[in-house]
Amino acid sequence: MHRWGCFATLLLACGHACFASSAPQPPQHGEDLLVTDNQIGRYGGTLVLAQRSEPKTLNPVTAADAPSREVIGRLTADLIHINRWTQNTEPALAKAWSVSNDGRVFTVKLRHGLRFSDGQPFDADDVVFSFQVYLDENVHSPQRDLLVVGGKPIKVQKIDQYSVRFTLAQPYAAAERIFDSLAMMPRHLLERPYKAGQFAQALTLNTPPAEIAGMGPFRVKQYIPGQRIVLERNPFYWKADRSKNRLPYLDELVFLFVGNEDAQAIRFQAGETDIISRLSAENYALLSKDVATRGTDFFDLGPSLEYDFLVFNLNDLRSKNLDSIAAKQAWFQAVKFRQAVSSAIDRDSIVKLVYTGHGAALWGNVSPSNKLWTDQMLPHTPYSLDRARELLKSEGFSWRSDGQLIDRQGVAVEFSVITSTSNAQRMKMATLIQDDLGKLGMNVHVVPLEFRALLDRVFQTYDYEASIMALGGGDADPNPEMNVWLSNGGTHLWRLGEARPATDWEALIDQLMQKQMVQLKYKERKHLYDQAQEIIAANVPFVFLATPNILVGARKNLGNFKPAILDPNTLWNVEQLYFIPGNGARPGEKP
Amino acid sequence: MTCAHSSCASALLRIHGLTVRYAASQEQSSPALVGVEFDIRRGETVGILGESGSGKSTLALSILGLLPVSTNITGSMLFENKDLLQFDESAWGTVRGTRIAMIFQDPGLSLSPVMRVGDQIAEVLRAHRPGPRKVRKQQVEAILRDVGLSQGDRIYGAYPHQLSGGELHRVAIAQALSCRPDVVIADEPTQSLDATRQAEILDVLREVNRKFGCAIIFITHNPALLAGFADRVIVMYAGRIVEEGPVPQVFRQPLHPYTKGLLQLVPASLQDPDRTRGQHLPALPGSLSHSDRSTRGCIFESRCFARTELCQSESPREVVPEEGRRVSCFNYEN
Amino acid sequence: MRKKQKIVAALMLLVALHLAILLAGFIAPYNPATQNRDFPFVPPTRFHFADARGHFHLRPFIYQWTVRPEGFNEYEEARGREYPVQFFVRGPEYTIAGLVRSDVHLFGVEGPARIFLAGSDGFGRDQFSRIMYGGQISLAAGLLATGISLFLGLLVGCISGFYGSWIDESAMRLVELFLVLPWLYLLLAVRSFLPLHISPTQTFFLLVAVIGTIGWARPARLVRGIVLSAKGRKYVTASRGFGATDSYILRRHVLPHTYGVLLTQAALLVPQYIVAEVTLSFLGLGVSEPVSSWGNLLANLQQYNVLASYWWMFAPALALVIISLGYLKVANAIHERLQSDSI
Amino acid sequence: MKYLERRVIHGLLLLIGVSILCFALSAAAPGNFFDEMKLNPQISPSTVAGLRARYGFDQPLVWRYGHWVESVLRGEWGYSFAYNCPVRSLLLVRARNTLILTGLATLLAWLIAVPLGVWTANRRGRWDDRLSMASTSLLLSVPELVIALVLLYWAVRIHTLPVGGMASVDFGGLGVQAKLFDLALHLVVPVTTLVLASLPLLVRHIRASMIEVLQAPFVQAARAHGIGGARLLFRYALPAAANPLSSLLGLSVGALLSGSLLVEVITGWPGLGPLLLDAALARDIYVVVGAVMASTLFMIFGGILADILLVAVDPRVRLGKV
Amino acid sequence: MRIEETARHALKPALAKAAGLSKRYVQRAPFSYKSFVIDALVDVEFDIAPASLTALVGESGSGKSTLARCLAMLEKADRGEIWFEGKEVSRSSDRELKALRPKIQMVFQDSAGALNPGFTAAQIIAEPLEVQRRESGARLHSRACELMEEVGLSPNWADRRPLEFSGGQRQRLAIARAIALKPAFLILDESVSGLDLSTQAQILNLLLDLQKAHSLTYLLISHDLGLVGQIADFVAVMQQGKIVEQGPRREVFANPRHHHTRELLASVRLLRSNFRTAQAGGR
Repeated sequence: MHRWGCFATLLLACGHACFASSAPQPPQHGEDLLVTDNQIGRYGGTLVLAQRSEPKTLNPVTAADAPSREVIGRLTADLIHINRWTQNTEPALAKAWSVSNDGRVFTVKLRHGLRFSDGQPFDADDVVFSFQVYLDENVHSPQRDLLVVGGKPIKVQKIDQYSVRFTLAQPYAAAERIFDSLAMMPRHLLERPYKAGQFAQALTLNTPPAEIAGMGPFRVKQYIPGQRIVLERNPFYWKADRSKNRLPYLDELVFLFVGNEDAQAIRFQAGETDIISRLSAENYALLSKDVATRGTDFFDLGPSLEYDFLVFNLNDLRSKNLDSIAAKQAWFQAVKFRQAVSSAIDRDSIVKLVYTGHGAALWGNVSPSNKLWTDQMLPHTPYSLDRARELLKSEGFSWRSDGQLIDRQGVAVEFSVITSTSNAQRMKMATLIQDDLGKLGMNVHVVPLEFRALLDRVFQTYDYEASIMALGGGDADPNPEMNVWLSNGGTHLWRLGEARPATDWEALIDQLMQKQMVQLKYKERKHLYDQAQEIIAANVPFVFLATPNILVGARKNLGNFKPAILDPNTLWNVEQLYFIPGNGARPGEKP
Repeated sequence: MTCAHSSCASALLRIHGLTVRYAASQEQSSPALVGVEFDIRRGETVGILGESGSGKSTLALSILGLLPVSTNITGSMLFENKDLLQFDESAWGTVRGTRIAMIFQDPGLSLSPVMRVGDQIAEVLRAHRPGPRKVRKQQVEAILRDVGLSQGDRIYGAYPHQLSGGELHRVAIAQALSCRPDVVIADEPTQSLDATRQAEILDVLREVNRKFGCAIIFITHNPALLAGFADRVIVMYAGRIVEEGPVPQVFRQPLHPYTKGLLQLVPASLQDPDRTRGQHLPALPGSLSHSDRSTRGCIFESRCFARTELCQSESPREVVPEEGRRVSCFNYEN
Repeated sequence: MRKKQKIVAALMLLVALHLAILLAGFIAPYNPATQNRDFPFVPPTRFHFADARGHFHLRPFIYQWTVRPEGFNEYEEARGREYPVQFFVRGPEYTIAGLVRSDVHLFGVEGPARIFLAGSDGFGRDQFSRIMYGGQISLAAGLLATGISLFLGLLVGCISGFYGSWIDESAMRLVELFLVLPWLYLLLAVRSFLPLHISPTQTFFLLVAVIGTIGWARPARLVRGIVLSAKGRKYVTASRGFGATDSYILRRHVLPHTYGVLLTQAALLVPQYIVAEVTLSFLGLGVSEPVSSWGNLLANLQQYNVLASYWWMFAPALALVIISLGYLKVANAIHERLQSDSI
Repeated sequence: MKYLERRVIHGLLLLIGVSILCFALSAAAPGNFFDEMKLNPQISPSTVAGLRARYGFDQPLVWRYGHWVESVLRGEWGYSFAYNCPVRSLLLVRARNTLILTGLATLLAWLIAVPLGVWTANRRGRWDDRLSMASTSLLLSVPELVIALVLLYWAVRIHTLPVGGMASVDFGGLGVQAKLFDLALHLVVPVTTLVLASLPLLVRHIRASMIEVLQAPFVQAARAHGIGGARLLFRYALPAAANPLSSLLGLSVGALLSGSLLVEVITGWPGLGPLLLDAALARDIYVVVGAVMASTLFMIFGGILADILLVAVDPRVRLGKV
Repeated sequence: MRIEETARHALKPALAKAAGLSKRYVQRAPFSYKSFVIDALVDVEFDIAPASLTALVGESGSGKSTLARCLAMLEKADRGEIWFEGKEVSRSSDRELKALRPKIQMVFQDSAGALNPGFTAAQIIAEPLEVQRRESGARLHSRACELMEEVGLSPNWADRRPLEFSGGQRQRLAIARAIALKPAFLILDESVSGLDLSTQAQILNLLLDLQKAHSLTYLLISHDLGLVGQIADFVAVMQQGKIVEQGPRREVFANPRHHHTRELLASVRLLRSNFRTAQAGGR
């Protein structure tokens, strides 16, 4: 057994010896370090946290899953970064940028003298190379679509060693936000595989650490399949604190792979991990019971940006041979029907029973914690069965003597709601909604489906009547949401891929969203987006339900710990995190 | 009850009033053995004669303490003046196989099919005579030679199914004799063999008895086997001893009607010129299972050719018609 | 004698349990789907005989639970008013076996108090009622699916063991195939071909069919072994000597040997199949809300917070253990009897 | 070796059958690996379609199967979409971890079950036998899942056991002994679960076989020769019960790779379980097919092992006299 | 091998006959190429006269049982012919076999194993009748009771199961079952060897009675020459798959040709003479 262990360690750590030491390098002359204004910490320590699954790849261009992106985010850096705390953009590898008056040309000045984690210098060539890869159609990067503005890819030009020009085909509001999380990659390591057409296979988990380099605060030290990935300090990281201490403070960052949320909670409770992100409400309640004894802190950061909603299938079913569903679409298409459903859903119960109070009811797509874009004027339809009945009555619905709701033709209103079995919260919502709508005389069936089977129905076969899903949670800006609201968008869930807007209000939303996208002034843009939100809320294509609060836990002795609403909630400032010395140190800590 | 032998004080094994009742038996009232009593002296050969169901095997198992724990046993079994019935499992370990050993009916079944026969003999030695392996192997080979198996090596390494019937019997004898027991109980050891092999096995047993001086209790249903082999014969019927005496006397002049019946079963000769085709063989009427075990009278009454009124109502007492003999039959009372 | 008593005792227990579950409507005080949203995860109601003033009551009474002001899902008894436990009370309407319609329940209390014999779940639904009703589906499905599995297993096992040679070889390969196939995918595929909404009855038969057909491989293997040894018996040869056909020999001489194993298998499979519903629900093939089944009740235990905080959520597991112990006992007893009969 | 040749050919046929069915099933299951991207508003449908085409999803099933066979012949066992690497390298490490867990659990289960089964068979009907039968009945009726969760909860409460995973974070820096100790601590919960789950059936089978053997005449004979106690039970009776037990052991071995999925997922053991579950749900089909093939191999191997064992223990089989 | 004196019987055609019968068992151990070859029958020539009692003697493993099973059509020989009632039957079709079966019946050695322990006595006896559809329903049961009576068993025991009977009674059950179909030819494979002397005599007497009543032909297989020698008309001796001696009993006993027969006879005689001597009072 021992031999086996040695073998694996040997295999994965073989590159380690030829690496430069990971002790922080002293600042060098001409190095344009970014100075942070956090509390000055202390070097040392290993931060351990758990992830739902292991990263599948270390390749920032092809990675599509959250666990991979979480790890890659610590290994890489972007030009312009969204500060998770302020939700605003700030310079990162770019020292500064300027925008032309028409908003189409971005000129980015890079920091001088920065180096990748393997000690090689970083300059405009790396930036141009990185964008070349992202934009290459053959690489199939999920991020590519982000970089296609107005149907044309962004043009990238090197001006000199430390400046790059980006040209957009049309004005694009908050274009600088696109740069967030676009990792800058080392040309010296990746150009060869890229030219050989092997880019997708480069930077896998089996790649020796010596062949991986990034601009992030950490670099790969060791990967043990199925168990954990260990990152160590990037000695060349480009941030320093006020005392000119090069960040990060932590020696190592360890991601454990722990299959489910419950197991993660158990690990955290047992003290095996230092931070737990996105704790479920139930476990938050359970774990925060014994805060006092365990040296841990729990934070309720308030509502997330995600929105849970009920969506009715309004897709064009003519070619699909789904007559029974098509027959029901007459109800779903009636705005008053949807409004009645919305009124009859007891959102407070959802918040209370599903999120144990750690969530917020929603009436629109923008969460109350979205500092820039929440529409304060959005009406909150109160929970009212009477209003729901009124609405139904005015739409021609009536009730049989046994309380069953029937439509004009006397057909009993009965439909099913699909929901993913892997999401306990949404399953619960479905059960509550079923009960709520039952009071209206609607016969609702809950149909739990495995996640991909559900996606197949929603995106492919359209064989469903209503579905409970969730979207959002990425950026606070409206632009990434465009494809949800544009009638021809790929995520326009209630009616996918419309050639023309099917209704007037959808046409109106299209206009508003298109306008806000090119509007560079925040105030104007906010106004447009508010209007869109109001139209959405009034026509209820999605019956918005609730949003969970972001709940996290961490050791008490973690310095500079500042969890945020935006993803990654806890590690966004990982380079600033440090262990406050004292009696709260991790048990079994190496000196 | 009386002791048939004058020299009973010197008995090696002395069984007294042994009554055995199986707990799970269907007929709860009828014991498998009733008041059995006899002695075995050092070095003698005793035949126990009876049909199947007469209690012979129960007797053998009880002497070795192998009856199920739930069995109800009364009486006493004195072996060297120690009562075997009081023994616990560990005390039995010092007797079974080493002082009293048994040769089973069918060696094909009584030898483990998955062990080499040599090892099986060695196991018996190991259990009673601890010593180095090598020595044990030599001992086993010596014992095998004693029972007439000269190819010690081949036999030692063979599995039971690789040996012939005769060889298996010899192995079984060797196994029983490996610790030079004082008493060997042989339970119908020749039944499945043809006449030639039967004779050989009897020779071996006779030889063993002569050489090692161990007493042999030979259980059989065939009186012919006892002739010229056993010193004494005990005839059993339905769990009771009905007659006992030296083989020559009993065979010459059987007393109990049952003994008479058994003796006449042995065919006169191979070519009986008088016997016509299809003529019946001499046979005992009825069968043991017909006997009413709960009767107050003689247990053999229903099959007896000499029964009287008395036989139905009273059970006969044991009488000693002459020195060294006893019989339970009204014909000989008074 | 003793053996017979054992069987009778175990059988009586099983019959009583099944009867109770059949009469779920009458025994359960509430409708299993009724939510009490103010009372999620209420612990089992406590019965009292002595009230706050120290008076002794002959009729047990309960107190209403109220939410403790601080703390999440924590309750205390409202000592203000006693609610005596009543028998044969009127409550929600129910039907038994689709025949008898009634609204009389074995026991209950006056509203607004609620009697939660086994606590309540996350929606404030009475868990005891859910267990009783859930048992109807789970036990019936478990038994029926076991029947199918054993029937198929018996069929394949008999044919394979009896005819031997290539039939046996290919049947055993088929068994192995069934043991390793990624059923998940097949079930997902099955689900996608089914209509969107499947009624509880359809779901029930689906469960039965799916579990039953997947599970035949193991019993088939066991049956084959027994058939192999049974067909080598002398009396089978004797029977051939009379000119007995294969089917006669199978029917009269071979099959009876398999009964013991089949029974034991049945006792093992029923609880396994009840638990299997948890997996199937995950694939969208289980009974869905608000209908309860032991499978989806047990699934609650998969959540750590439920496991760690609400001990009464183990009640369905207990019910399953009791039932399957009953089955095992019966199987053991019958098996023993069969053994003592034959040898 | 005639026998082995036949077994190997049968095994190969089985493997081919399994692989074909796996492919057919995976094609029939709704959805595919790239579907999840559709939920991301920032990824366009055409990108998803491009990715699908890249991995041959626009090709007929037969073509994909052919490609897969080719990659099996190259020793890659297919390609994981999620990990962007050959399946074999993914499976090997995790299969090793699974084997550490299940090997130990199976070993322990047998080490406990054999003496217990033998002992209770010998003590049939007495109090200790009844106790053992009652507790195995109880264990049989408790679902594995519940056992695992309760043990895990217990581990959290007592604070001395790790509550998941295979090694502590500082594992790499430990000495050999400390490493083994660390591993042992992590093994406690999953191994106990597996042992408790598999023990009752084993004990019952062993007990039943032993009861049969203990009634055999040669056991009685051995007793008559003064051989008793453990020697009688283990030297005489147990080998004679080898026939049913060796096939039971074959089944145990056959289930080494596939028998611990649930427990691994719950206790976070880095074996095939979590990988397979993830892959199955994400429709990373080649990983699933690979894992299924691996467990088929084990089953075939288990069957052969059972026969070898039987031959080793039972000379009648060895010499062709059954 | 044929003996002149059988001319008398040769006039009547043999009821059953084996010609050049050979059977070889090849067993292969799982992990080796080596195979074990057992020649159970080697060119066996064998005649059975109608209404006679032929004793087949030989030690265990000599091939007696194989010969019996081949004659009973329970096993197929590799080579050679079997004639029954003047017809070659060894290559009969299934249907022909079914018609033939009732005429040839077999009684096995191990009566406990050859009777299904789960059946009652009546069911056991009725089985052949049921299989051949000779009787059904209540007639089946009453016929079984008649047969029980015929073999000396009380019909009161019809509902008992085999294990409640003694060895001799079980053998009677087996015989009753075998004669249920009124066969012409009865093969008794070591049918009396497990029994004690008194029971053996009773069973043999029963067989003699049945022979008289139904004009049966017997093939009585035994390892005990002394026993079967008492009643047999013909004796055949087998050794290692070959018939080394066959002929009328008197002929064989008086003038054994093969040394194996001679040895066997000598041992039987020795045992007998010992006994006679003892009875006569000598030692």
